[in-house]
Amino acid sequence: MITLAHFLSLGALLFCIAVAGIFINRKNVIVLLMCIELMLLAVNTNFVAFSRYLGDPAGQVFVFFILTVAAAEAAIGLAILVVLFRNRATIDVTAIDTLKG
Amino acid sequence: MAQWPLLSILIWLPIVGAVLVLALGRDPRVARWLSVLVALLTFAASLPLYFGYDAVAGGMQFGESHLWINGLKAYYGLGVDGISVALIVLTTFTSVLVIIGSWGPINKRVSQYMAAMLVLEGMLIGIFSATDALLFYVFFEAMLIPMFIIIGVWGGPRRVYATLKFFIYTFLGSIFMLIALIYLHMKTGEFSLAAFAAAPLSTTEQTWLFFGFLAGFAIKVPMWPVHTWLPDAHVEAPTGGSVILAAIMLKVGGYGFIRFSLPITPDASQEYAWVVIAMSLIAVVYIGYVALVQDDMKKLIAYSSVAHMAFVTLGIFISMALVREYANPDAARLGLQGAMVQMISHGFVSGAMFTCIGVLYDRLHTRMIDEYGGVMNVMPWFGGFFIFFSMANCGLPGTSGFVGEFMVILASFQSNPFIALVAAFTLIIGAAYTLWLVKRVIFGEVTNPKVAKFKDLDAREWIVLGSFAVAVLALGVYPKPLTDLMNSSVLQIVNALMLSKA
Amino acid sequence: MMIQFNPADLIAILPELVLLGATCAILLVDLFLKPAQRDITHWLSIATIALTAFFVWRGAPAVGEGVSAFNGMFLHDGISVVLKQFILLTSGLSLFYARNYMRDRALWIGELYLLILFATLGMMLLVSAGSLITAYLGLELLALSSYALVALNRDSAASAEAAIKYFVLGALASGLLLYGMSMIYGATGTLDLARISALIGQVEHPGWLAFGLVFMVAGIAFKMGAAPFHMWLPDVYHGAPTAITVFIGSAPKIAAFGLAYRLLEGALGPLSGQWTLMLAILAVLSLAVGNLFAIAQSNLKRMLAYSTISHVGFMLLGFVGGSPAGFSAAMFYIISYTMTATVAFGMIALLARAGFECEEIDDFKGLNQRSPWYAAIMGISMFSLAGVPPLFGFFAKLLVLKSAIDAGFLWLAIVAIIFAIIGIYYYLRVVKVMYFDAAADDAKIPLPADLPLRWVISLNGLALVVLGIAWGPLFDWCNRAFGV
Amino acid sequence: MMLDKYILLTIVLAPLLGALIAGFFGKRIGRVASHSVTITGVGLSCALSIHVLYQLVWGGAESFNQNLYTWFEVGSTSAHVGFLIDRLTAMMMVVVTFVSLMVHVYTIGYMAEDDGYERFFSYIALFTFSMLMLVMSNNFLQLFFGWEAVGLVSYLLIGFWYKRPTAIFANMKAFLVNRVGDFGFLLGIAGVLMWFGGSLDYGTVFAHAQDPSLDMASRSVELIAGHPWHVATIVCICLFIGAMGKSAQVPLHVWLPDSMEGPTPISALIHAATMVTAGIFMVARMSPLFELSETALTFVLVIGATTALFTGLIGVVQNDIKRVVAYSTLSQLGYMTVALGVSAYSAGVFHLMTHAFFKALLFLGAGSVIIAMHHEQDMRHMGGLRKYMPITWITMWIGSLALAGAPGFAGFFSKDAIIEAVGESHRLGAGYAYFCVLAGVFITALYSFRLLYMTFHGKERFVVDKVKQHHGHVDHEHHAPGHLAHAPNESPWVVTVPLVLLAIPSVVVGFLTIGPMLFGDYFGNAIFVREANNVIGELGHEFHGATAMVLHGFTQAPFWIALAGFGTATWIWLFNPSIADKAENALRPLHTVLANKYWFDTIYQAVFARGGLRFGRGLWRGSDAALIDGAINGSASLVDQLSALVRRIQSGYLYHYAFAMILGLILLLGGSWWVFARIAA
Repeated sequence: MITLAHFLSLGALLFCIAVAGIFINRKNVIVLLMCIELMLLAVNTNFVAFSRYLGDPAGQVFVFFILTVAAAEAAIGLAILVVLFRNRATIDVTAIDTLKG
Repeated sequence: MAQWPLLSILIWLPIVGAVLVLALGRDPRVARWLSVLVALLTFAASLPLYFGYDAVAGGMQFGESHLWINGLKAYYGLGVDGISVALIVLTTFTSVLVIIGSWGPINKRVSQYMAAMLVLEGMLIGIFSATDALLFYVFFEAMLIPMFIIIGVWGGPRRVYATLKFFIYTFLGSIFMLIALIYLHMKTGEFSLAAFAAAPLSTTEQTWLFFGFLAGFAIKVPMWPVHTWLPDAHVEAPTGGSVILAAIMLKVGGYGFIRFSLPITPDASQEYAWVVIAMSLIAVVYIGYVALVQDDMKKLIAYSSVAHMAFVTLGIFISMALVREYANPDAARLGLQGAMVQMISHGFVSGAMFTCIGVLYDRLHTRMIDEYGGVMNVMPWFGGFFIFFSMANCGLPGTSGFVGEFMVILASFQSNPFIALVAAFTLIIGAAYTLWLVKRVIFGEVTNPKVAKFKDLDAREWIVLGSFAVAVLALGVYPKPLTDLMNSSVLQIVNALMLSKA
Repeated sequence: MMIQFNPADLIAILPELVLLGATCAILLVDLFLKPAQRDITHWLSIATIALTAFFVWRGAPAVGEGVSAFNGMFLHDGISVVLKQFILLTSGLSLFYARNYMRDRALWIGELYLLILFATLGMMLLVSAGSLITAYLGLELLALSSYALVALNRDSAASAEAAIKYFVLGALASGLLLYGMSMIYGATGTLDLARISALIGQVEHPGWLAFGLVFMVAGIAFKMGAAPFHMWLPDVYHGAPTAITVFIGSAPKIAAFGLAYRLLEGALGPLSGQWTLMLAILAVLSLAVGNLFAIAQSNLKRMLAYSTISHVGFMLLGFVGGSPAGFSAAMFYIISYTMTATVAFGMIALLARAGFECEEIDDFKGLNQRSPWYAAIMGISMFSLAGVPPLFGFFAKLLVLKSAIDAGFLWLAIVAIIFAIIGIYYYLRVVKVMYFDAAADDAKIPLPADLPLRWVISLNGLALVVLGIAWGPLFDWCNRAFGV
Repeated sequence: MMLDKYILLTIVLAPLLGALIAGFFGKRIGRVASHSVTITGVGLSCALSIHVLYQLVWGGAESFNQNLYTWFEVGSTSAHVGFLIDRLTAMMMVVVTFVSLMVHVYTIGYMAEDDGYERFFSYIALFTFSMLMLVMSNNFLQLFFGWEAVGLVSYLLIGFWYKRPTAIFANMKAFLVNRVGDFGFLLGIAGVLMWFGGSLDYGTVFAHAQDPSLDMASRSVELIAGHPWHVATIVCICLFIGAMGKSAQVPLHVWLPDSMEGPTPISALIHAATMVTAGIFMVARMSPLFELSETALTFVLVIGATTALFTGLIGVVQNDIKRVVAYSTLSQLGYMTVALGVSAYSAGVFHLMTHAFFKALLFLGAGSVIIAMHHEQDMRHMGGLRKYMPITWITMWIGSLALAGAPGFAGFFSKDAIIEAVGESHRLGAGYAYFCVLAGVFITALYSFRLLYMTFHGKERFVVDKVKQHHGHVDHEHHAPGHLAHAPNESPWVVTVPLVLLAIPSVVVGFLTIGPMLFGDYFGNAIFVREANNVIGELGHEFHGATAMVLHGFTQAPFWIALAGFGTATWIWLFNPSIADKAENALRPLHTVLANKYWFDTIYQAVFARGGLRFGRGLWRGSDAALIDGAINGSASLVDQLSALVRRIQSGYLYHYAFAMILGLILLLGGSWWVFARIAA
């Protein structure tokens, strides 16, 4: 039987993958955006699982908000990406290092 | 006069005056006259303090108290005892002279310089009159800002190093003191010095607090081995800055020991008096020798300041030892009085010495001793003043420089003759470095052709040096008015010291 | 639990409603304005903020009588009032400081105002949050607006880089926060902060709570800019247009304080034994990182960014006390910091002009010769940041040190002052450059003639002195808010 | 009858007023007015001093002891300014003001060509004031004030010609060596305050010292645990160290010969007659204290005896006329100190007085010679001067005879009394001292007559260049040694009159006063001697009047020894000048020792001066700059370097930033786990 623990493990696993993706990925900013989405989904998994387990709908309501915000976030993220590309002509993560020190 | 908030007037008059000078002083002449006017008014306003202070009754007088910060029970609390009155009058007096003395040498951004001096004066008066520890601390720290600016803007070539060192060094010390104050506030729930003094504190607590205060005040005094900021600051400071620094700012440290360390942590002060005494004695000898070998006259006098201030700390803490270990309150009073007289006297003498160096610097723009020589030939009056102040600097009886050292040596002899022995060494080494300076600068043939063109003192310089000379002489010939002024205040401190707080 | 709509709740959110309505109106109005008429948007925005502030003031609850609206989703208490007032104040200040700078760079567009106003709305919501959802939404409203603001200058590579860093790391932080929230939710079964606090004692899985707590602290630390979650901050402050740095360097710090207070004390107060320790670690790291890194900087914005980190460390000293007095001290601190930082950043914006950013420390050389007045204002701000009395910043430091010592964190206080001494050095360097160095030859160009800007920044600077002398009322206000 | 306070004040203040006027307005009021005003001041002072002396001795006035004002008052400790006028003081006042007046008058001639004329008068008048303050004091504070003030004026006067490198070296040296003495003196004062009744007033202190119930003589203190020292010994030795500085006793004598760099009048006034005797006066004044400590007196005795003999020896090899007199002064000061050391205080003071007259005379005479020789001081370039300057010649002879102790002259009485007293004494070291003072008599005669012969007799060893006369001649414009612009001639009356006036007391004063002063009741209770130590009392039994003493003197050893010295000097320097050189070669090692003044200066210079500088430089560079500032600047640069290093962590790469956040997260998790574990435990 699939218990809460399984869902939580899944959520944690997704979250870890997402986080790992953010700092292991050295290629492409778009991958970063995907990782962020993945991370939010991991959180959503948690919320839904808890909500279901607790029998409390508030968690699922939260998920709706998260999804909405995630959409907006993606939009802004992509917009910034476009700006970046316009200025740099690259979206290579390793190239974004002029601000440092 | 009693209903006038005299102390507030004394604090704020120069500060408001400074704002006026800044606002109206686009023309340097206006700035100069206005600032002298303000300084004179402040000096005049400080006279009622001296004459109005009831020295027989003693204690805090001219009190003002207004709730400042409700949440911390911090008060805008002012009040003076004899010790403060003496220091405040010293401040107002010296400020007038410093401002007059700066008329000539300061040519760029005059209004800013004068304003900084006036602000500094107000803050120093605030330090000497605060009865609330937080207020004290505010003035104590805030005065660094104008001094920082004065040294940095009108200072010498290495001014950046000197100012940063000065600021950070002193800040380092005082911030430990801040921790001590916060701790005391935690214990008592207020910031009043009286409450701090009354609070019972365990020996351990007192020890920590004592070292907190020591950090703050020892650097300010400055005591060996945390004195190295002073020579640098002095060397780079403009003359007026040096004068204020030596004459008054150093006194803040000694005053702090009397106001904080002794009454708040008497038991720890007793326990660790030997530390301070040892540091003071080392300073007398060590700094004396270091002063001997300086090639820069300002540095020499700066080191001599350190050695002289060692007598202040020695006097303060020898009295601690005398009260507790030797049950000799009379000698303790002598020591404490000696420390105070030494502070006032050093104010005049070092102020005058730095003014003298300023006079030379204005003419040749160097402070190196070997560039001078034979100044007496071309500036006989100046030479006379210089020799006079040098003599005061080496503690010749009849000048103020003698009184404090004499009292401190007499007092320390009563605790341990060997302490007096080391302290009295200043008689020799102090004379050595001062007179060697005189020999190289004032006496001899003129070797530098530029020196041959020197003009003797002008009227303005005459006024400044003459005023200092009168003060030095008056205090040396008749110190009783000063000791009487502080007598009952010192007695109260000594009486309080006799009681353990732990 | 029945969800009921109570019309009286609208009164509680009246300021937010006003702000929202007016912002939407400005959005529309701005569509029809020519670039030359941008002043209308400018003044309308300022009026909106003033109006909102007015309603916040009118709607302030009586002392000690916090109101919660919308079934506890929205808290309307003394704390939120204080925080909102200062959020509005600093946002308003950044509007003043932005105009001249943005106009010089052809960035003076309506979006600037809209994004700032929306971010302000987000912050107001954030500090009133009574539920995890409200907190999250407020936070994201602020964050998304900020991302966009940083990227406002489309032609600047640095801005774009700053924006993408801000965005990615911000999103990561949001993820951490959300993950923490989910664990808390799972452990307590509620999103309501007050109920979480009440239920913490009886949870089945305290491990989840601890887990959630750590993630939430990480998220909050990111928003504050506490080390080691600070790395976005120097790059963003540096890369963003200065006028935007003024904004994101000030008001959001107040909001972050609100967030931290609402989540940590409001919801997880019973766990304070754990989070005070975490915050203490963060405080030490922030103090160390902020001060150490700042010394090596030659770019003033970047230096101020690191200084921000160190100030966050100081502010956390208040938090570690975990007592109302400590929170009050921390709030006082953050207010003091933002008021001071606006001057510092604002001065960079003031002195910058087209083709000259004036963001290197050396660009301030000889400012005292060019303009003694602004040199003095900048000097005041630097001394205040350094914590020299009698300026605002000193008393803030005094209060947080006191609360740390009161709480038994004497060692932390000593660590803090040691780093503060290191910190003094780089603030003094700015003063040194302004006062002791001679002006470069090309620096003789007159200052911008934007009168409102000059007046406001002057008043802002003078406020640091005035609040340094008479800080009692503000301190009392903070204390009342926390019921001290 | 009481002395009038205002007369005493006038005595003190009249010279001060003169000094101030001449000092501040000298250039404005001119030379004549300057010397008039100071001479008037000192003259008034002198006249009134004589009046006071008269009042005390014949007028039946009581001793005056009154405070003028309180200097400070702290608790039970108070310090005053006040006068104690008894016969000891009155005698000193008369000596000081009289010699000072003579010197003032003399200066008119001596300094006539000097630019610093007004300044000089101001200084010597100021000196008179200071010296009067010293002797008239009724307490230790004022004593110390006067003590240091005379030191200051001495400093100013030795360096009067401040362009001369030697002068400004000498004045600094004088001040510093004196300061070494003052160092001890101040400690002595502190000891007096601590152990002798908590007061600085003579009256209280002496009463305390003499109070039999307190038995101060055997009171001791353990400054170093386990080593009890008598407090009286500590205090007296400390005070005597002060006297050693001021009265130039070995090993603090080194400043006095150098002080001859000053103009000759002050050599006479300060470095012969008055200031240097302040130490003698002080010890005599403190006799109630010194009497308490046998140890301290022995110390005094040995130091004095050493000074008396060994500094005199140096005088024999000096060629500078002033230096010869200076070493003679050292030697005579040693005699006085010896007298103190055997508790013959009155003999010491008596010798002080007679010495003041004849030594001032000798110095002024030497000055007269120097004027005549156009500021040539080397005796090798003199000779045969008696025909040019007869008055100087005769007065110098009188002075020298007095110095050598020719029976009947002033010095005879005082010196003989000292020698006799030493002979009577049984104090430890008295034997050594007796040898020293007897040998000293020979030496004294030797160098005194050597000086006379080399200067006034024999061949002229100078050449007069018959060239255009130089007027406005100033000191440093020397001709080649031994070459004069014009022939020497007798000095003007302002110079010779003081010589004559000093010559008179040099002859008669001893004869007239020995009776009352030494063996009578002149000093009354001003000087206290314990019965057991009373050598003068012993001598008194054998004293049958001054004439008898003179006659008796011819039969005594000192006379024959002096005669031997005289004979030797005459034989060598008057008749066989070449022997001097031969003797010098024969006694080369001894001559080297003496010519180098036992290497005191060399050693002091190397150890204290250069050693001090090296030590100071070491502290400065090694400790201040390297250690303390090194630590401070080092920590600052450490922070700087650390900062430059760590900033690389901020690499600019997103994934590093994210990684840092994850690390932070792990850190927090660890912290949280730690807290949990603690709670669980």
